[in-house]
Amino acid sequence: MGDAVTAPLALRDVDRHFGPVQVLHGIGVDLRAGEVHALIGENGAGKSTTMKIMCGFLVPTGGEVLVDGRTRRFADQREAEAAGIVMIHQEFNLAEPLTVEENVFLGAELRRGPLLDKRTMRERTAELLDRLDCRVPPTARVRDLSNPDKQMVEIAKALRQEARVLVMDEPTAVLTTAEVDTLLEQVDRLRAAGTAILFTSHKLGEVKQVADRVTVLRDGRVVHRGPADMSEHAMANAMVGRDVSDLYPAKAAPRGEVALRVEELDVPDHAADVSFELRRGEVLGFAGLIGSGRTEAMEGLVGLRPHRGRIEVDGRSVTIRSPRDAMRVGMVYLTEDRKGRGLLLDKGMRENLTLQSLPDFSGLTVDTAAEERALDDAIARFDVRAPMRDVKVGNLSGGNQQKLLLAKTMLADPEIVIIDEPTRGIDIGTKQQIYKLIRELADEGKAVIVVSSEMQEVIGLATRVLVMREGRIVGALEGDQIDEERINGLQMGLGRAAA
Amino acid sequence: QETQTVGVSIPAATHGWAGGMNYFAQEAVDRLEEVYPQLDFVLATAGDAAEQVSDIEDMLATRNIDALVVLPFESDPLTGPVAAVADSGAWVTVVDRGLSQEGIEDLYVAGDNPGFGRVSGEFMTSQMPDGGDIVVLRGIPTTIDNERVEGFEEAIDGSGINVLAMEHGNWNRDDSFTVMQDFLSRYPNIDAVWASDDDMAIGVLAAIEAAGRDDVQFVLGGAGMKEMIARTRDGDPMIPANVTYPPAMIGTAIELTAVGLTSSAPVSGEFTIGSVLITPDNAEDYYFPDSPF
Amino acid sequence: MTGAAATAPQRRDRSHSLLDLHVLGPILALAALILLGTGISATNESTFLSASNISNVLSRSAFIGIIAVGMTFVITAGGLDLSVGSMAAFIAGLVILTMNSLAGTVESVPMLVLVGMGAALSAGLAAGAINGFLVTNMRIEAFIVTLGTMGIYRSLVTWLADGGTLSLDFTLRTAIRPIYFGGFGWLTWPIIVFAFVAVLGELVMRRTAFGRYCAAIGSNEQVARYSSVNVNRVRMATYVLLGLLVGVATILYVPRLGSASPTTGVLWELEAIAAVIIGGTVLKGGFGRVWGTVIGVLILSLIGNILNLTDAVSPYLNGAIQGVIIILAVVLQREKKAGT
Amino acid sequence: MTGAAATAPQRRDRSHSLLDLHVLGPILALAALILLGTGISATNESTFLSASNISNVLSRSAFIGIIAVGMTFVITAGGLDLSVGSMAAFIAGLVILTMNSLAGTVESVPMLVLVGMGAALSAGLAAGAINGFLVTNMRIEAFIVTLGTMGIYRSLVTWLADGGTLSLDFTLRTAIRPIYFGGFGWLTWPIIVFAFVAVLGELVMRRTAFGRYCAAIGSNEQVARYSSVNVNRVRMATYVLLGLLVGVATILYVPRLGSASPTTGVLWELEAIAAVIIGGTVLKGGFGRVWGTVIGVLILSLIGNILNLTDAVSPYLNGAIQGVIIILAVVLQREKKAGT
Ligand SMILES: Nc1ncnc2c1ncn2[C@@H]1O[C@H](COP(=O)(O)OP(=O)(O)OP(=O)(O)O)[C@@H](O)[C@H]1O
Ligand SMILES: Nc1ncnc2c1ncn2[C@@H]1O[C@H](COP(=O)(O)OP(=O)(O)OP(=O)(O)O)[C@@H](O)[C@H]1O
Ligand SMILES: [Mg+2]
Ligand SMILES: [Mg+2]
Repeated sequence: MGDAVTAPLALRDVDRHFGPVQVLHGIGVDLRAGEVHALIGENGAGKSTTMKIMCGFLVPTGGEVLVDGRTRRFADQREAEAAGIVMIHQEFNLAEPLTVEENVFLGAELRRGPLLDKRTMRERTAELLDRLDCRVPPTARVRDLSNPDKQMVEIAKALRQEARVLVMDEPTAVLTTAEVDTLLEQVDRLRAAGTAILFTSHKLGEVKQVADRVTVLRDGRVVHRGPADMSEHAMANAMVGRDVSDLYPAKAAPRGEVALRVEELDVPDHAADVSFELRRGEVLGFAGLIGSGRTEAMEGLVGLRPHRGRIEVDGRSVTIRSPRDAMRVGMVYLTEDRKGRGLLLDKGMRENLTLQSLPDFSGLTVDTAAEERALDDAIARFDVRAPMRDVKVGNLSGGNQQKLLLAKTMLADPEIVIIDEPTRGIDIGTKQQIYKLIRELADEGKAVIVVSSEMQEVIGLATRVLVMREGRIVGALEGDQIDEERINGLQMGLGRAAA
Repeated sequence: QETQTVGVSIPAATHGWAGGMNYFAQEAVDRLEEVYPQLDFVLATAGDAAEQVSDIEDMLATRNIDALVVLPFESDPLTGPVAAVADSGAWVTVVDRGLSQEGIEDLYVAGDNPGFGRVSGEFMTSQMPDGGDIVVLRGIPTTIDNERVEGFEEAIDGSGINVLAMEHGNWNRDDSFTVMQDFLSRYPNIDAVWASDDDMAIGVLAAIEAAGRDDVQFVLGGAGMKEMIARTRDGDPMIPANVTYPPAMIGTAIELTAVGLTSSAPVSGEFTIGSVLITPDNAEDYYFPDSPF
Repeated sequence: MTGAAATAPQRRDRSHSLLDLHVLGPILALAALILLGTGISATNESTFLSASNISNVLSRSAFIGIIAVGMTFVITAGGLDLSVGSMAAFIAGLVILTMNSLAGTVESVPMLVLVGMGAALSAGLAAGAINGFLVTNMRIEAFIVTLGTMGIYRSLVTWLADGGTLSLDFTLRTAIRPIYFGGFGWLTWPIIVFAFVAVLGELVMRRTAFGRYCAAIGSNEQVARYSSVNVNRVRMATYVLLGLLVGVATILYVPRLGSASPTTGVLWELEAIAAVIIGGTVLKGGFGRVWGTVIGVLILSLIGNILNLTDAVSPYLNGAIQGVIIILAVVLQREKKAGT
Repeated sequence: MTGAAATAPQRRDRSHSLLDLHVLGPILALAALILLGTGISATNESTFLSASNISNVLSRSAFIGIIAVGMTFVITAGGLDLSVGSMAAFIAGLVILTMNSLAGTVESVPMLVLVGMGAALSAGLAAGAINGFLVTNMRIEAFIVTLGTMGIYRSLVTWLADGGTLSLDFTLRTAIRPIYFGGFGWLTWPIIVFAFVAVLGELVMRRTAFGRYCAAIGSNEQVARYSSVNVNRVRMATYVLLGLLVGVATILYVPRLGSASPTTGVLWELEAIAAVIIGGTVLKGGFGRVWGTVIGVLILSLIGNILNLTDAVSPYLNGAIQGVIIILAVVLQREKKAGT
């Protein structure tokens, strides 16, 4: 594609303020038909804001949006959509009580006369999901879906619209490797069909794999623009502005006593016969495909779901019926669903940070000064970047929300930490810091479980890996055994390693 | 002997007088069920006219009633349904308020709302021959209340009595207390109060007492609540009189209906239970210590 | 895409049994009530299952029922309307005044009836639009808007009636009585209209884009907005629809009693909302079920009817029995749901 | 971490102007009403700003006010309670019966009064716990639970009073009158208790973990649950607190007229909820403001007071004026918010 073709969608010198804070400074991007353009940058760099401006969800405070070379001011997203511009949001944008089909066709229902043509919509939804290798029935309620499935529904919804311009804000953050591949196949297909695609991801491997051109943002400014032939390392450095190497810290051999022993844990309908031991100083990885029941098993373990089985903490048998019970024995779980279960989006950072450990901050009344100090610490330790200190958490960038969630969990000072998808949506620079932090926790003698769908993460962090499949542990890997091939084989049911 | 069913349909106990009426209805039903084993009673209370119509429909459709005693919530809406009962051949007794059409009922035990207002007004004029400033508390906005107030206004017309203000106290102690407090704030001098109901009179008296005002010479309630009659009898200067509107009339009506059904005694016709002025002289005759009202 | 397709979990079919129990909840409660009624009427000579009793119960359910169908849409879309009872009273008053005042000039009774119906529908539409406007355009909490208009309409009807009762001209009343009492045998007009509204409502809720938009808005306004749904227009439409249905209910109400007073329609709003919730619609919005509402209305009417069958309970305690049954009806439903 | 300090946001640099206007909303509405009252009382000889009138208005606001403070917690935590009015009536009836029945045996009046207070508080606690149990443990929609208990308590008090009025023994009544009418001059006990409850409520809402938890649960129950908050216990506590405060309100109510009847406390629930919403608490939960509620209560009482001070409007239209002012009070607040 040459420059002869006018860009179907472009930004020129776009600024954007939120109140007194300017988050975008003179952004210029242009998308070309039949090309995948990657927008990368640290958390809070302004990627989502840029994308929202392109798709009419936000108006720029300066500069202009060009459609086919002509200046357009979208009054709202509907006008952008009418111009063939469609966006997949970073956060789920689905009506939970509605079914998959209802969500996919929301706002663009097919009708026969005055009535809905449900059959055709269902068929088309099924087709779209099939294309994404997603096995969810169109009549399932979105509320009942797992995160990856929800993301697939989002993508199906966007594909349904046959857009000229498709803007995807971290579509792969909640997907597992296999699903990412499916998605990227679809991206290839759309590119071939002439769609202009803007894509963002913190997984630079994907960027490398799919993008034709790259724009790098830092602190709301474009710092690099060019073809995607740069190395991942170069991308990372451009984003962060310093040299990022050695993403994963060195592993230390687990020492310590058994901190947690789980025997025959059953979470009805989701996981069965889950048994394992966790030592102090150990980072235990849980790998598996979607629906393998890792999340549910962990939720059962901390009392968020009804469960059966024996649990011992530090050699003492304990009964855990609620997260409170779990916290009492020093065990804390960090949810994979930061928006729905992790953070109060309409509250500030301080309230969110201390919600779990509030008893530590309150005698008769809550000690707000101590809370503020804790917030200072958290901001420094986890590099939370907020436009203003009293911002509503819902207005933080996705990655910064995740950092706050981590900070909230760590504030409870747990002995046993269960982290579900710890770095979902976190930029590579911060990822490095979080990995270091997990390492440090282990070094301090805490016991850590990392549930992650990013195989590299499991491999890079864990001293031992358990692989789950269909609600059961199908294998354990240790030391040098931990590699992509073995994990893949196990999680797909191709082999069984001795536990 | 075959059992016969008597339906009794009355408004629910949403204010003091209605409460008394509910009590007397229940009491009459309990008593008469003992006396007349061959009679079966159905008592239904309704919160509004539509519900009362439903009750009457139910009695006709499911209980096949042989007689109906009804105290209509409102006259107009009840006329058709009660006529339907009469058409089914059942005996109909209407209490307190007449229906909009004549000749439907077999027995009419009537209260006299305009008369209630008139008697009250006449007492006011007799107490204040030189006129004076009064305030008036009205009941729940209904035709009954309108009739009473009209009767009262006619009676004081030209007497020099000046009505400073009227507000709805809804036949409710709390509401009348509030309204009276505000009247007392608003008017530095009030000679007397027509509370038009004993429940409202209680609220009014409490407000006056709390304000420590001595310009108000007396309060005239109504309907003959036993505590108030006792105070009149005992010569309480604040409550020099009362005007009857006996809730017990429902009991009388039920009893007469029972007699009419079970015997050949002629009980049809019209009985008007007039409103009587109670003063310390005759208070003893109207004091029924066992009544709840 | 390697072998993922093979190992990915199969298209999961939700286990239907649990869902069904949730669906069955209100139906079970209704069935239990009907059994209770039949049982009671067997012990005395009353006739609970007679055509005339059933016809009575269904006919009188029609007012609340029709309103509750509209309320289902409002609640599904995350709204609330407390004003429907006094709105009905006010519209009834207006209709009566209109018909009375025209009775002198317009000769033809059918013409007059049509004018009355027109008045009811347009007043309902206007009242609904006012509520809708205040909620959507002025962005005031629906609870406050409709609490306010509830007071306003109630006052207006009291004022129109001068504190007393507004009554339809006697001749007119006889002429329009068949609108409530007529029909095909026990199948009276109110029953027919209610059935029609209910079926249509269910259709609209389940089979039209409008129904979907209501659920979407109620579950997450932002999502609906991001999906190109005109949130304000849909929300407005729910209030207007409800207003219209209040108008329809009034058309059936006026012929029944031929009058309107300050006590007309008191607490209908609570009854309508209760019916909606008993039927399984979620009070906070996002999920609505018109047929459930119909069952909810029937449950509420039957409670009153059954209490009239027996002297076993003091009339003072009717309200308590009603309360217990309402809670039980919902427990039945929730207990099953708890299984999920 | 490296550049964190540099990019970390500065402390507190909120733009106060917008926030303040939203906060000012209810206060402005209250001020406007006071001005209106003063204006009206200037045109006739009434004394709106007199100590006695102010004392009257404040004292009588106390019942609803104390209940509304409790309601603020329930609503903030995403709940609702429609039963408070009839709960108050029922408790008042219980207290009167208890005191009357003990009057024969217990000699000391202070002792009796204490027993009465104890009865009110424990009944309130129990009633609140029942609502809470049904909502949390049985997981029934709060609207339905409290609609049910509303009917139940109303029926029970009607039944206790045999449809009529329950009255306190005359000597007892005189003895306890000062609980309502006494105090320090115009500063009567109800005002003192109301102020105390309000200040304490504001403190609890803003400064304690409990208040935080209420807001968290109302904002997103799942998040609260995942954050180790004992959701059921907190929610239960809001209902119990409300029940207790209904008990407190009853302790002040009974001495006023010494009676309870089926009409006691009718519509208090609506008034309390309206006060809460006017005060800026969000009906769907997640954000609550006790001081706003206090202002809401005062606004509602003042409307009635002012209408009683003037003949300008027909008493039939009082309800309409009330409705308009309620809506306006909230418009004032929302208009400003729209600016954000
Ligand atoms: N509505 C809003 N109000 C105030 N600040 C906002 C709002 N929306 C975004 N911001 C701020 O703008 C900045 C850019 O956010 P944006 O979401 O664009 O980041 P991002 O590059 O997408 O980050 P991430 O990788 O974490 O998703 C952040 O500091 C964010 O807090
Ligand atoms: N037996 C089952 N019946 C019905 N639904 C199931 C069953 N097993 C799993 N699911 C659904 O599949 C989803 C499983 O996702 P879950 O989050 O447990 O998987 P995971 O292993 O944690 O993977 P990830 O975290 O990557 O999603 C759940 O949302 C659950 O509703
Ligand atoms: Mg983003
Ligand atoms: Mg998971």
